Amino acid sequence: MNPNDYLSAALLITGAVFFLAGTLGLLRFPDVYTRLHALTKADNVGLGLMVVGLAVQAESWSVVGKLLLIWWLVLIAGASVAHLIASGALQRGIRMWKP
Amino acid sequence: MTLLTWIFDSLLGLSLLWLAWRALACPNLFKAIVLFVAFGLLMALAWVRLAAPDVALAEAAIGAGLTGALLMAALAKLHPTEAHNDFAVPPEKNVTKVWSWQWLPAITILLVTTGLGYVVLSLPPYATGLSTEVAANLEISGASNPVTAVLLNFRGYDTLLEIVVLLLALLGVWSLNSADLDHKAAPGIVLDTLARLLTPIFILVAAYLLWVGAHAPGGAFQAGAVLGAAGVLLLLAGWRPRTGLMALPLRLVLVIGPAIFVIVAMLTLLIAGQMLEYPPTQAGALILILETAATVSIGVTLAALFLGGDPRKNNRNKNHT
Amino acid sequence: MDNSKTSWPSILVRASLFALIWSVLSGGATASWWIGIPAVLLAVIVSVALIPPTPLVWSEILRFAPFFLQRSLLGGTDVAWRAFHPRRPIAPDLIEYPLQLQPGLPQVFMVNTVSLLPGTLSAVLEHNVLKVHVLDRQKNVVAELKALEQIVARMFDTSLNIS
Amino acid sequence: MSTAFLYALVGTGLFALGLYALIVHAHLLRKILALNIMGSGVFMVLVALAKRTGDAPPDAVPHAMVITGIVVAVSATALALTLMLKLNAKSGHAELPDDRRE
Repeated sequence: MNPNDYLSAALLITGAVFFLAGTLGLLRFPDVYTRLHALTKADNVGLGLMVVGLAVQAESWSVVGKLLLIWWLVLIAGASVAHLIASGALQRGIRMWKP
Repeated sequence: MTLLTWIFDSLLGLSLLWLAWRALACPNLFKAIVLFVAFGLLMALAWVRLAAPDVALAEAAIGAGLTGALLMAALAKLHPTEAHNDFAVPPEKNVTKVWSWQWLPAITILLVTTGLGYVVLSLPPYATGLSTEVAANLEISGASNPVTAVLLNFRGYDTLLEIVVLLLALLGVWSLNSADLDHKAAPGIVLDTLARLLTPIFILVAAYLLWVGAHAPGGAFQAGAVLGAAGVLLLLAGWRPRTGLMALPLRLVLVIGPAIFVIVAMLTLLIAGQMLEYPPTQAGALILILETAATVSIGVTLAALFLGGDPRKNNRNKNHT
Repeated sequence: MDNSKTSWPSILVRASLFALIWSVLSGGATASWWIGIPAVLLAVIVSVALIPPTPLVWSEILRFAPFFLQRSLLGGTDVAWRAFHPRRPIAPDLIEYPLQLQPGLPQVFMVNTVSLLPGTLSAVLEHNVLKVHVLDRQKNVVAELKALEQIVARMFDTSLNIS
Repeated sequence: MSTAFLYALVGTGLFALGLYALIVHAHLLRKILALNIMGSGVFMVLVALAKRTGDAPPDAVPHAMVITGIVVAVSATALALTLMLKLNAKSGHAELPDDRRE
């Protein structure tokens, strides 16, 4: 393994930890709003790290471009859908959890 | 097969069976559809494990995405009040019919499945099927992706008939229902902007899938599904095409795929004496033309299926009521 | 149509952006442009029809990128820490933030970005008021929202109406 | 057991689950879901059996047929859903009658 491989392995594993955190938040957080926090933010960072980790290994610039395009699409879709679910839930009167 | 991949495959297989069971047994129909979409996405993963990336693309876009959207739209029309007031649609009545002889289908199916499993396992462990024939003729087919070569050349008539099936399904839907072109749910500016922003990107991705299908996973069906998804997204955001576009232009776009296919079939029948047998030198170009027309028709047909009714009947029905 | 002259640069920017996306997708193969050029043209026409050309300040967008990356990394780490923490330290609240941005694209951009910043999730956008769900009510998110709003206004070359 | 046969068995299992649900459930939406899962099972058996080529690339013919099948399945689903909605609009329910003798 050359240094690049170590770097990309570290980034991929860190990314996976963020995905785990997002899933853990989805299971542990008390209501739909807090769960959305966990999913959008943790998954965004997790995917970002994985994209960088794979880009380190990429053989051509077009692969890097494709990876960035995927990240951007997930980012904008994730943020928009989180907003849609949150506003839908509020309009339907789903209560917020308070400590 | 190493131990690790064996564990992964077994887990994936069990998850598929479990998700299918939950989608079919859970009392809430909304949850059932969500589980079905998750099932479709895991199916796409299974296709990748089976070295069928073309199928994986089609499954993720059509099997999970579009079918899920169709099911959700139908559920919302079935329970209009509940679906708008709560994410949770009330449990359907009589989820499992309490039949006095419910054990009968269970035992029969168990027996049939055991038989099927036995038959599957008794098949020879090594079989090339038609892959050697496909590989031998790949060079003259006009595409270096074997799946595209089969779809558009070796078994082109299958694809022709399939596009016609898609069109027939739409005609069936149109003859049963009229589309509600005025109803705009006004889901907000965020969804609206998302749809407007993504549509040009979807067009580029569809064109890419169309182009890449000649030598890598992709092709007319995947590209058409992406176009259809763009249409579904726009329709969800409340966008409706102008009525002027709904008459002749829509019809022309819907039939351009089957029409060009039929024209090419006739020409090859007249010139080569064999339907859809292309001259090897022009095969690549012919496949590209056929695929482009098919992509447009498939995409618009899928979006029109989501709209779920004949757009021209709209005004007539409104005058009656 | 009084701004038809000013919209041409913006259309050209879109065309080159789509052409860039095409060459990224196709890996820059020359033959791919047989499909690529019509696809890019179609994408530009559709995009202009769906979103009227708006002036963007690219230098501000370049300045926004590191801000966004840093804040979203922080946001992910923050929520991951809360998810892994045994006591699950969250104290959610819903605050109302009156937007001073122009309605339309700038507001939508703001709404989407807020959901990726640390501890905030945009819940409802109504009558220029953004309801923000915050994960920790002790944190002062209004200052951050104000800062973001000013960056977004500069990116879209609009002013904040001080109302 | 090789990957091909593992997935082929999963396919037969999916077919069986779908068939059982198709018989047992009365709600038409559930029946449409069941038909889709039965179809997925058949597709999986086809593609799994095409993988019996060892290390060589799998047989492309079943792949092409399954892609065709997926598109036909979505057309049939759309038509079936429209029929269900029409039945619901005419009769007020989306289930098949429980027992004719009642």
